[in-house]
Amino acid sequence: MSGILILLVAVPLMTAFLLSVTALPQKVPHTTLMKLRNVLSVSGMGVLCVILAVCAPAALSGHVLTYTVGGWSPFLGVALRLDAFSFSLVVVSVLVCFLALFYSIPHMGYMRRMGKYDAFYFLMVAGIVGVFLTRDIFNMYVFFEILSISVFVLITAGEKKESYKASLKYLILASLSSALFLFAVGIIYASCGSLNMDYAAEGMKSMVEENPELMYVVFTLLLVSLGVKTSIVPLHFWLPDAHSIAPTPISAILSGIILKVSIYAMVRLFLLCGWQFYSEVSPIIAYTGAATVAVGTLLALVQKDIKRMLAYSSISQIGIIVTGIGIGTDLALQGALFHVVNHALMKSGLFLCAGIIAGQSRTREISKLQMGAPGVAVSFVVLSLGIIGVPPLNGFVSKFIICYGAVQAQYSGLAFIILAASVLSCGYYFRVIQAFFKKKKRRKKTPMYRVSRFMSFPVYILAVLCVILGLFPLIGLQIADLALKMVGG
Amino acid sequence: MEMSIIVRTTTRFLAPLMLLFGVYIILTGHLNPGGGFQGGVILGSVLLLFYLAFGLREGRFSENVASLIEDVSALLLVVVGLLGMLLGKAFFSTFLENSFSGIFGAGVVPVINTLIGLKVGTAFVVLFYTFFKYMRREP
Amino acid sequence: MDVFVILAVVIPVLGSGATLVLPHKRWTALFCSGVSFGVLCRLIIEPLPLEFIIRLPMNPLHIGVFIDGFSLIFALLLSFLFFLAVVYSSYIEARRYYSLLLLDLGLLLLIVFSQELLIFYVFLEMSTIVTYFLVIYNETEEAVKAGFKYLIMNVGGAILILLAILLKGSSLGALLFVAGCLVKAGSFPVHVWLADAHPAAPSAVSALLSGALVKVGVYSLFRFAPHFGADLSWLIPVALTSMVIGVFLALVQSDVKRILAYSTVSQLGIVLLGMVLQSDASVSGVMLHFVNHGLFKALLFLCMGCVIYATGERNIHHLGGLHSKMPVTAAACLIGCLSISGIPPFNGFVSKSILFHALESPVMKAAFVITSAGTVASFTRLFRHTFLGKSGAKVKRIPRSMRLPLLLLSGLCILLGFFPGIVLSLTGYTVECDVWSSSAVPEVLLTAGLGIAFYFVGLKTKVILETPSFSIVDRFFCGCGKSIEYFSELLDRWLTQDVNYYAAYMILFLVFLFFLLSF
Amino acid sequence: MTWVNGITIGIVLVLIGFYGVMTRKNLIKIVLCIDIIFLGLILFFVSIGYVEEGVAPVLGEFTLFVDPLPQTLMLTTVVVGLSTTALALALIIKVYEKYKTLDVRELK
Repeated sequence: MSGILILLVAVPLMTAFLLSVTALPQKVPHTTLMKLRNVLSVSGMGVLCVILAVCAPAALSGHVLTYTVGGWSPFLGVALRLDAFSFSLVVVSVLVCFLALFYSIPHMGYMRRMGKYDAFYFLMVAGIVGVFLTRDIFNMYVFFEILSISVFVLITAGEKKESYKASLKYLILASLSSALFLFAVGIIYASCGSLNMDYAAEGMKSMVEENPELMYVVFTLLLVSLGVKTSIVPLHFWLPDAHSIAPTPISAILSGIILKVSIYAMVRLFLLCGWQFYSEVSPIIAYTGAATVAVGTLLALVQKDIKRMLAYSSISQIGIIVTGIGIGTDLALQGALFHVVNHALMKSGLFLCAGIIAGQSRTREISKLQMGAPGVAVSFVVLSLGIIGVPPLNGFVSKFIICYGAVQAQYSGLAFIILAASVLSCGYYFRVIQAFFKKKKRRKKTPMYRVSRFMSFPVYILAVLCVILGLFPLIGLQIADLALKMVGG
Repeated sequence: MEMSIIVRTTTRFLAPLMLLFGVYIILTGHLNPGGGFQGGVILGSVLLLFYLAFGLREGRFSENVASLIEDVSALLLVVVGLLGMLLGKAFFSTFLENSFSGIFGAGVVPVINTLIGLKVGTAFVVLFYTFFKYMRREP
Repeated sequence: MDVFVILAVVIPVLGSGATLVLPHKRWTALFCSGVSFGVLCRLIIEPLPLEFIIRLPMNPLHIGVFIDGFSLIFALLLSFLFFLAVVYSSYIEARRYYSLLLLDLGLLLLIVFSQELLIFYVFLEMSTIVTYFLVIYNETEEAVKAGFKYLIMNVGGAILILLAILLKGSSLGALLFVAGCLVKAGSFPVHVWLADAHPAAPSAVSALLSGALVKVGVYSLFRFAPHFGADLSWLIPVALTSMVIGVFLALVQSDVKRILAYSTVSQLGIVLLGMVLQSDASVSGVMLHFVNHGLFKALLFLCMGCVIYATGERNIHHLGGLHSKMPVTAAACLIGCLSISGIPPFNGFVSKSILFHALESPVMKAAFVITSAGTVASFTRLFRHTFLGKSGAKVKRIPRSMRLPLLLLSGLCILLGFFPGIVLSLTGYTVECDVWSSSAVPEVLLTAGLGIAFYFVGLKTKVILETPSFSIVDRFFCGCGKSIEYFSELLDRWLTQDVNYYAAYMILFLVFLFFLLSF
Repeated sequence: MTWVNGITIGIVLVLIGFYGVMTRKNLIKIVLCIDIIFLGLILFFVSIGYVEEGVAPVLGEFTLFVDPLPQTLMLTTVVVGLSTTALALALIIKVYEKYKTLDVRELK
């Protein structure tokens, strides 16, 4: 049964290669080619969902599926592992990628014909699923690279002038961060002899006693390298350009899922070096997280472009998650894990809504936006209420738990920052919502291009999911609690 | 814009040797240093040598064919990996090993190496083609 | 009997969904609010206090319902006012208006019935958001701006309450909770959103806003202050200033609705004062004034709504001489003005005199007298300028459904004037001092005379005519908003550099972290 | 001079690379410095597995052999470094085509 794990990574890879094969011959009449590619991509995702459904009962009931690739002993070889923590994140990412795929079928028609956009899309999905599953640090680095390279290409799918600049800036900073990550992996390997997380954990514990200096080096390297990928405050510079200029489905996945991948890696690796070392070091993570929340919210206040505003707001939300991780108590970690899932759903929904609305009002200026389809506007309101943390929705539940954990762990200053930030975020989100209500004379009767079902129905699903998770949060909280045990919390 | 006659004759003489050497590197990858990637690069460079020497006209080995081979070999690579699983062993495991020493001794490893070599070689060919297309476009 | 409570809450919430779907939306809205009001009346007979827990399936929070006399009265007032608002707003066609109204009713009832703090906060936040969408219903530039200010301050207040819940143990928690409730109640320092939200909202919504919603803050203070063990004595100066300042601001306003908004601020100051004193008489006075203020303030707002609907004019100087064209509205407005200024036969007189006798220190008595005199002055000015004097603007006919609530409310004002016992019997408090016989009546006449003297003195010295722009507090809040924006603009400009600096920041951060860790 | 070995030189190369990225203004030079960083890392990694008088563990009998694992890992890092650089250069071509400049200061 545990053989299925490798399929989780192999299936997207195969769909990627199949798609790049179909992208080639121009002789086949164009429309059938497009239909074929659509069918292929949707079925690829479908198979992925089926596999997840098959291994859902095992993962959710608490025991762990491991799989060693190539029959090598886990000490040397690459081991894959699926437990509640990685399972919940894989499910969320596959769901969001599936919905973004639906969104991109009509939206990016011209882009998919001529390029291997779909192939890179599925390479990215393989990279995401790969990072969530691997138990081997170096393999995590390789999947991170697969993920980043395919994202660099996907950012430029918009063929806009700034997209190349943004992608280049992201590439430079991301490759610097992976260099640091590799450096840390090297040190871990040199001191612990093995790259597998379980064996490395014992090595790290012994290392903490002998020379804590080396341990500090490894920790700072990991924090900075993953910090760049999660865009903590002093390292967040690439995020606004990359997220706002990328085409809508890609920016939805970028800020919804790919930030969470590095958060997942951060949780895994930090808890690797033992609980005692972690509690000694966690105040630093908490304070960096709080700084991220503050700076992210302040910068989001002044943005004129709706997507840039959403990008900055995901910086502040990531700050909240990092603060939750930094606080370190069980409750705060549980809240942080639940907020990871919530934010992934909410933020990708918001980006898809912003894409539709910006497309219909033909501008990305916040003040000039018009309410296109009422359904999309309502789901935009619901999702932004979730992000702000208004009670019935899931954002409130996880933010409240993190603040509650913060107060319990004598970090009440952090709770104050998080709540003050949510008031400010209410400010800039409602600046967008009120633009919908302002009566504006339509300049010329611009033909509102019809929002095809494919584009708006993912948004409705995400909004409904947020409301369900908000009204019945125990679903998410139990999984987060289970995940916490898996991580050794 | 072909090169001088000397370069053209030497390439005509050297190209098959380089191809042979590349194939050798790929096939004996598991015995002595070398392997799929390095051999593939050598195959790619053979084609580059041809273009430099004989001018940038697209021969029989056009870009579409190269890109097709690249994707097919990638697909086969994953399929071979999955084959290992069907036979009950783990993914990418060597399931054909037998007593022969030499090339066929290591079961599936040389197959994997050749596929990787093919993919990398054709990838380089496609890379060079795109650069030529870029250079040849009117400014 | 807990079925009735659930019924009273669930029907409006379901109704809000139904109005979006069913064809004749106004009738469904009427039906739902009417049924909810009826069910609550049915509850009067039940033995109070009522307590039970509703558990949600997969949700850690459980809704603990606790109903005693005070919350039942407040719930009755709420559902009655909402019913009248639905009857009144016949000229509004949009479906979302009715569904939002019903949703707001359901949420407010849940607030009134909730027992624990967290559940109270949850519904408070939801009702703030729903009211925001009601306030900006007119979609004019001014309405949207006022709505934005309303939202930011109320969400800020709610976040203060959330912080208080988190820091429940410490004394800071009590301070934050009281501050949050003050923001919600719109007392002096944070009354700014009240003054802007009322003129911008449709008249039925502004009637609800000042009649019921603003009282949620005071109610939550009454209900949850003991949880924090907070001594509210430091609130007295705040209540006094908001009483006096509210009245004087009301005196100088030109917009009709703004006058009523500022008078709400002062009336709430009175209620707050009574609440803080915690003596038996003052609490009974507070409860009575709660209901009375709800009734006559809603009456006044609806009258002004009719005036604005008929003449389309809001500025008090352009109105005049409407008594002949709109006799019903004029009569209702007269009753409202008299009862708010506490003239004997009406309900305002009863609760104000109870409160007056409950005050101890001379300072409070003086402030109370000044406030009621100021109220008399501002409402004579309001009535004189709109209904008496030369007949100016042409008048549009008011539909019958807008006149019905006026009659109902003025009837109730008179009824409660004569028999205040009806309300107080529910809460178990009794009306100690027999109001009619004692010295109350001459005192009231004295304050009324003082008020009218205020009015004429003000008229002579031209203070009342042109309105000095007295909005220091308003500029303070907009100012800090602008400064946050300016600071983040600065931050944004400073942070965008080129890639070299970003790489440099990365390395500096690395080195900084390492040194931070090793020492 | 016992501490001058593969590891320290690798670290020095990484630092040189970082210095280059921080100070150079031309985009192509920045990409090249990133390559230097990756080369430094590969040297650092390979020299981790170094064993005195070790022999490469390929065919033939041997007792003391150099740890092969870092070398296999470095195969992948080489490929990753190559593809990142190729992508970066392609992007630089496009940036030059659109912005007509390679100086970092203009690309705020």
